[in-house]
Amino acid sequence: MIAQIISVIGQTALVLLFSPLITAFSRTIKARLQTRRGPGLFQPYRDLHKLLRKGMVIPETASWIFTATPYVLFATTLLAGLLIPTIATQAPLSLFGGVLAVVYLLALGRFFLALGGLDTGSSFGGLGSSREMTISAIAEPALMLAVFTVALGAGSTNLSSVAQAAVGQSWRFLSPSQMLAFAALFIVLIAETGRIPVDNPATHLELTMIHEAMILEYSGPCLALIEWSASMKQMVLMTLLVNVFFPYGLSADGSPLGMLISVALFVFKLLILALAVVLVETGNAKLRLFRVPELLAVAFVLSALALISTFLFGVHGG
Amino acid sequence: MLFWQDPQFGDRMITLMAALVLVLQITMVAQRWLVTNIRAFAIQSFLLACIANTIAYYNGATHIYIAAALTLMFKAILLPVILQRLVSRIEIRQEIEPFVNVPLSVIISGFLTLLAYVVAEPLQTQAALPGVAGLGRNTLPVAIALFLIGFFMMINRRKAVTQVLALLSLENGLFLAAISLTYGMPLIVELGIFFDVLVAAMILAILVYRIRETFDSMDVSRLSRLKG
Amino acid sequence: MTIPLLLLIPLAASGITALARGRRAMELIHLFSALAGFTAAILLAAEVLAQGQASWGNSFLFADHLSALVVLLTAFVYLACSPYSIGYFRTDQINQVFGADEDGSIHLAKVRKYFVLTPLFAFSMFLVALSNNLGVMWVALEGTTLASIFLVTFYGRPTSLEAAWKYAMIGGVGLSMALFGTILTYYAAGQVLGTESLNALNWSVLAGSAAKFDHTVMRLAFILILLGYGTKAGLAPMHTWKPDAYSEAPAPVAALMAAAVLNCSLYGLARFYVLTVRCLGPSFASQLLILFGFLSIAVAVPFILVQRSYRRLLAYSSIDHGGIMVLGLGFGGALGPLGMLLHMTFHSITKPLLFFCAGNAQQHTGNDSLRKTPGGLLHALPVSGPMFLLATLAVTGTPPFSLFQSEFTILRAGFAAEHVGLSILFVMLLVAIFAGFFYHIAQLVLGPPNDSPKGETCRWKTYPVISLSALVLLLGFWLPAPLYFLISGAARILAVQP
Amino acid sequence: MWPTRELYTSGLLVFAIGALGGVACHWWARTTSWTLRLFCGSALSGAVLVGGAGLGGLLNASELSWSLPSGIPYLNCVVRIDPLSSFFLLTLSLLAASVAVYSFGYLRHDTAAKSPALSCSLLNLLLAGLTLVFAAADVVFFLIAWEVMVAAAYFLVVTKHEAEESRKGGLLYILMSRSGTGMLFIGFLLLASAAGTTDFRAMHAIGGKLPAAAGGVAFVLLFLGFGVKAGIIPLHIWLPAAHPVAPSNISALMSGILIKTGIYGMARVFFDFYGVLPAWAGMLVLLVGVISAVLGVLYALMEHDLKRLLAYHSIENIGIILMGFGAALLFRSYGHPNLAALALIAGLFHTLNHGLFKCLLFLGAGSVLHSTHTRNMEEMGGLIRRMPATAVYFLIGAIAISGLPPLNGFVSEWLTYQALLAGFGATAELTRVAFPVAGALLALTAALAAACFVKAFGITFLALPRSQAAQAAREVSLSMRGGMAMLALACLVLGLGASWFLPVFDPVTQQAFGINATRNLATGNGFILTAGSPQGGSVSTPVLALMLVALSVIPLILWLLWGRKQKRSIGPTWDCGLPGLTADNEYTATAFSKPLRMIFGALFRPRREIQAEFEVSPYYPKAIHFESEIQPAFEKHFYDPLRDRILRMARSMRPVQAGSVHAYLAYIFLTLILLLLFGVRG
Repeated sequence: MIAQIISVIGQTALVLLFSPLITAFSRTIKARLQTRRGPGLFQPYRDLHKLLRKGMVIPETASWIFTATPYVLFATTLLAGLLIPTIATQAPLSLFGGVLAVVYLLALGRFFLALGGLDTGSSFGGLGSSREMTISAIAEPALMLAVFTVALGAGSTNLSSVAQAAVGQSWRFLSPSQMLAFAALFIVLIAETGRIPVDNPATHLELTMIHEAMILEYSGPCLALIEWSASMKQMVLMTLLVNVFFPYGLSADGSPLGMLISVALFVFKLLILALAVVLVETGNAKLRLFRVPELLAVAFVLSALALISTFLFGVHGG
Repeated sequence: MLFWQDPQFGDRMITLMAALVLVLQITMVAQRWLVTNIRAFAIQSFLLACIANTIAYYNGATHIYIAAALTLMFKAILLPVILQRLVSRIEIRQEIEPFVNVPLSVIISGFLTLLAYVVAEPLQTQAALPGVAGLGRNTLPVAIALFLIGFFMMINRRKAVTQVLALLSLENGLFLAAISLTYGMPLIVELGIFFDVLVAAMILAILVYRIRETFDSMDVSRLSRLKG
Repeated sequence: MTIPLLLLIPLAASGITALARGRRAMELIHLFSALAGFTAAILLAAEVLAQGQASWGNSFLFADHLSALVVLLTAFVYLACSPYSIGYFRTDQINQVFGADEDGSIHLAKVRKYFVLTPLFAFSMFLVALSNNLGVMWVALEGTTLASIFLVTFYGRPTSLEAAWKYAMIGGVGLSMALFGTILTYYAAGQVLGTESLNALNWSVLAGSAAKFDHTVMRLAFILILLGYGTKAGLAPMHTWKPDAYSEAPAPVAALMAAAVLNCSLYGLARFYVLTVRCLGPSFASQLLILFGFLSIAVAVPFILVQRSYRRLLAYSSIDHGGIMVLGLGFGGALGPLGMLLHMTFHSITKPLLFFCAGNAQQHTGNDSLRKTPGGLLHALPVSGPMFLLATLAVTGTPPFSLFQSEFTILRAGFAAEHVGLSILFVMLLVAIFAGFFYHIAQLVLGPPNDSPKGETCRWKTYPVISLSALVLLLGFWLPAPLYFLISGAARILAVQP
Repeated sequence: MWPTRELYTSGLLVFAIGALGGVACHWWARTTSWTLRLFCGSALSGAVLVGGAGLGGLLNASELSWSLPSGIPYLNCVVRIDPLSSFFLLTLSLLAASVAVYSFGYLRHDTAAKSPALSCSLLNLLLAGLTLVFAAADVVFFLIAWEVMVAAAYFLVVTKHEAEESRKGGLLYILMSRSGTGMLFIGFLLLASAAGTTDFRAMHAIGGKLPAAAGGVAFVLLFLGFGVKAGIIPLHIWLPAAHPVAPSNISALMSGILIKTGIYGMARVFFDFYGVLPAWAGMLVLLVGVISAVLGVLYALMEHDLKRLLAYHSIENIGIILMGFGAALLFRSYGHPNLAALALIAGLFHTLNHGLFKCLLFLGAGSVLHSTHTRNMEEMGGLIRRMPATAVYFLIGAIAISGLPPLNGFVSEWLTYQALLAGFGATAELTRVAFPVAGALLALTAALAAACFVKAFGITFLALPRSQAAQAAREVSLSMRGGMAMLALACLVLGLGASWFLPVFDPVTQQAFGINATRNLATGNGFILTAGSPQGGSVSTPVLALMLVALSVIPLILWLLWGRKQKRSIGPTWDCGLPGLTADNEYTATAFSKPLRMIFGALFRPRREIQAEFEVSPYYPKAIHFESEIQPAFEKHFYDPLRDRILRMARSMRPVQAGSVHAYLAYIFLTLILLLLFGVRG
């Protein structure tokens, strides 16, 4: 029981504290690739600290939904983070919700975020909400199909079980179904976290904004929570990707040494993935909004292919 | 035994008269003049009365005499007279304008007669009713032919009066069947039928008259406002 | 003694009405005769239920369950029509449909015609059901036509004349065929029984020995009877006079024709059906009945779907229901005739309601067009409007209304007789009929109020509608046991084994 | 001994009294708030009694049947309360009770309903019909109850028959219904002819006794027949036409429970009348479910009529339920009763859940309509300030229907996912691929539903009012809020307490497959819901909810640490420098769904028309007229041509009756000739 509580607190701390770092890392690498210096790895922490201490302006048109949204978003994203295995195969709350719960918790947060966008009454908010809901909706089948393909291999939707099953089989990720599912999930990751070519988190250009348009009216602590949640969401999805497909180093027994190795490996894997995302971001231009479905359709086809190759080559063998 | 008491003779006579009736029916089909038509109908009815009498005589069935008398009175005399007076009173054109031209009508009548024979053929071999002289059993095809041709005439005639006439000649076929097959229906039925036919004829006459009044025409093919 | 009484009542009513002076006296006599007739019919039904059958005058008149049922239904329709007709013609006078009529003499003459002819009409219908002799039955059926022709021309419009002419011509040909069939049956019977006895055409005698009749003659006879009485019942393709006559006759007359004459003609057909099945076995008659029943239902469909007049709509519904009854008889077995007779009973109670509602609507708007009437009848006629819709649901066989039960019984008979494909088609046609019928009537009844004045002025017109609606609704949940015994007894007569 | 039988009968009686009393009051024009209270009270107490009966049936777990007194000699009014019936009776009672509470305030203030007494009467009649439908155990009796229900609903739909839309909706409803009933006629009769009786009790697993072809035909007909009522695509067209025009309390009942009679019928047929069905049957149901779900939600997204939007969502949810049923059928075909039970439970639980939140949403929409007098979302907005309670209830409903945790919609969708996932391992060949694909499409459906309800809630309740009517809206009366509160509470309770509730389905699965499935579905003192197998997925809504609350403490602490002293100020929304933000600046419902309209353009085939009026230069338009609509594919490509073809054929028959007496005589003549030629010789 105590161990359970400790692991919950530990993972909470990990998700809370580590997630801005990934964002910072991505930004820095991206800046470097663009031959800029970048703001440094601690800039997100400084931003959050500053925002949390600021006052805030609430639009006169907004209702309680507007103010409640950051809290809901924060809580759901964080909770989703507690359901995925990060450094140990056994995620602290994995028994209380599997991958479906993760996806739906994120959806709950998004639901409120979109409502918050609409609540301001400005056309930017509505624009952002509309696009956000659209893109997440069409990303959903690809995400789910890929997740299912993985879950079928493990015979469970519980992420800890999935990770455990993956740990047991070395070189499993080389099977075609796993590769295809990974590729599909990678595209979904880019869409869900709002990266180029789907969305550009650094822009405030009204024609292309998605995420930023929704949160245009937020300021102060609310904005801090939202930014923080965005980082956490990114980390949650990335963790999902790396630990499901490359579960190497996940500690199964919880020994201190194992933990240490797995932390190091976990950080390493995440940073590699972040690097991959940044490379994609840098190598591509932003797509027109109505080209995004095509990208996500590719993701869906990939995950469907993954499923079919599971069917063709068998759940475990392939 | 006198020759007219021989049932064989009666049978011949009946066959002959039935044939004449049929010929008259076809004549009506071929005829173009209304008054001639009415007269042909009168003669046809008269011949039917004669057939009825003959059968009554040979079978000693008194109630057929009544039927014969009624036929003679109403169909051969009264109805033709009424119709003729109606025709002269409402001054309709005398010529019948059939839908199908005369030669074709006659050919169709021929086919209908043939059909009647085909239909009645299996009945020809039947035994006569027990206890009566087997007279005029072969008149059933004639009766059916009368019926069919009468029916055809109803379809082929434009004027209200001619349709009534066709209906009446069609009923003559029934009468022939009734007396030759079954030697008359039970008397009460017979009387009832006559009463009905009489009332029907009167009603039809009234209707004809009112159609003439209302539409200024006897052409019932123009009565087509009620559709769908 | 109830049998002659039953026949005497309408005859006497007709005679007295002919001599009566004022309108009120005629109305009173009419009402009284209808009541007395219905009472007598109930007494007859009770007698039949108690003793199995009733007869009078050396079996000249004869009633078994089937006759008693038809008599009861006829008397009922007559009873339902009588108060309604009073209100109907009073409204006619108010509306001045017969033109300027200062002292009311024209109207009185017209109304006298109705009050004299209708009891005669009823008399012939009673006689159809009560006569044992098939020839007399034919005479009586012809009598119904004769009595009703001048009721069809009642309004003296050119169209009513046209309708009457078609009615007379087609009816005349039809009944001639029926007579031919009757003669042939007599012939077939005579071969077996001899012509000596007057009873040779008595059904009760024929039914006993029909098995020995000549097959070819009976075949021919049944074809002619089917076409003949089918014409009178309005089976397709002999149905063509129906829409014309029903739409031109005054509403109570149309109700009598649709609900009562139909039963009488089918009654005649059923009597011959029994003889034919006894003689030839079930398949010949069944096939023909199914063919014509089905054709009737099918023919009604397009005309119900695309229809401009609601009176004609009701006529096509009548054709459809005649077809359903014949189909039930054709399906045979134990359930088919039961379904047919249940259907006959329920139809006789529902149809008048429909005609009354239609009549009220027509008198209110002055036409029976489905196109000219802008809808919203509900506002103008707060009783007849909604009841029209209710009656429409009832007559299209919507549960809980009773016609559903009978249609379902017939459908079960169809499945029992392994006519599965036909039954499926039957259901499809029923759905199509419902669609057309309900669409038209809903368009008529519902909708925003228009500027026409509020109707329902005459209680004589609304009370029959209300009481019949209550009865129709009640029948959906409660069928009196004696009535059911009567119906099932009658069905046993028709469920013959060869 | 629980008096199930007495409760049921008295409930029915109370409804009947309410129905008759309402008519009587209408007739004598004595409608006061007192009578209204009486008749809504009868609906409420009837609902409670029937609920008691349903509870009794589930507790008793064995079936109980008896005959109601029948006035018709050949009609056996058998009533049977078995677990399946009980479950639906329970659902009915929950919804009916809250609708009854809501109706009191709704009918009292609804100016459009001319006769509240008549509406009450029909409401009671509808409830009586529903009560009978769920328990009738004889084909004829069932069909009678069925059509009583349809008729009552029809008359309720056309309450406001002065409006063309209302008449059309009603007509479409009753015509489609009737076509469905026709299919039921044949399907039932095929089954009954195999059973030799129309009694349901003798028809258990009777489908197997029919020849394969007949059994298949009966199955398809019954599926489609009940499908019309349930609103499966492509038989759904009446739903978006009829539900919006009905009074809102009735829309709620229609979407909540009336269309569930179709589901009840399917459950009865699939799991009672048929034994093991061939795999194609399950595939058919699954396929129809998927299509209905996806297309239903896509059409819903395109609506800006609040009630039509909800109606399309009913189609979607019926699809989700059918996914469960289809999976259950397939599992049974492949011999996995445990999984079949899981899928059936998923379907049935979603039936209940959808009933609850859809009823809630319709009541919410009714309240909005009641206050703003419009169903057009483009004229709403800002209602959260004016109708705060309604907004909260609607939000709860919206979260639940979007399948978001921790409410009840999430739980049943989660169960459906689990069932679908299990299908891959449990079936063979192509069938196994269908399952995950169906799951992915379920995910798409759920995500689109969430998008749709962001729109529905956001455009309706948030930001600035878009019209005078929305500006003037006021919160609805206490009883209306009470009705909604009951349902919102039920959504919450069933969401959090799902694992304790699920044993309710044990008798049902016992009846259908002979097993008690829910024993495996809950672990950890019932706190955790599992997919039935130890290594399968698990979820715990209470823990998730608890954790959500606990985790919100973190930002609160942060705020207490730093932000507490900072000032919160209210300011205008950024308006791009234009003078003042007005409702014109707001995103509209149409705009919100525009991206999806374009993405699924192949399906919607949108048409738009822009007309600009300008005075000086085309760059400065004075007014722009914008019109956009989507093509209702099924209406346009199937139903309209079908109707036109039928009418054209009917019209082409008119010359048959062209008025010529000669032609009429010729018909008879030809018939006679033909019969003489072919009939006489035999």
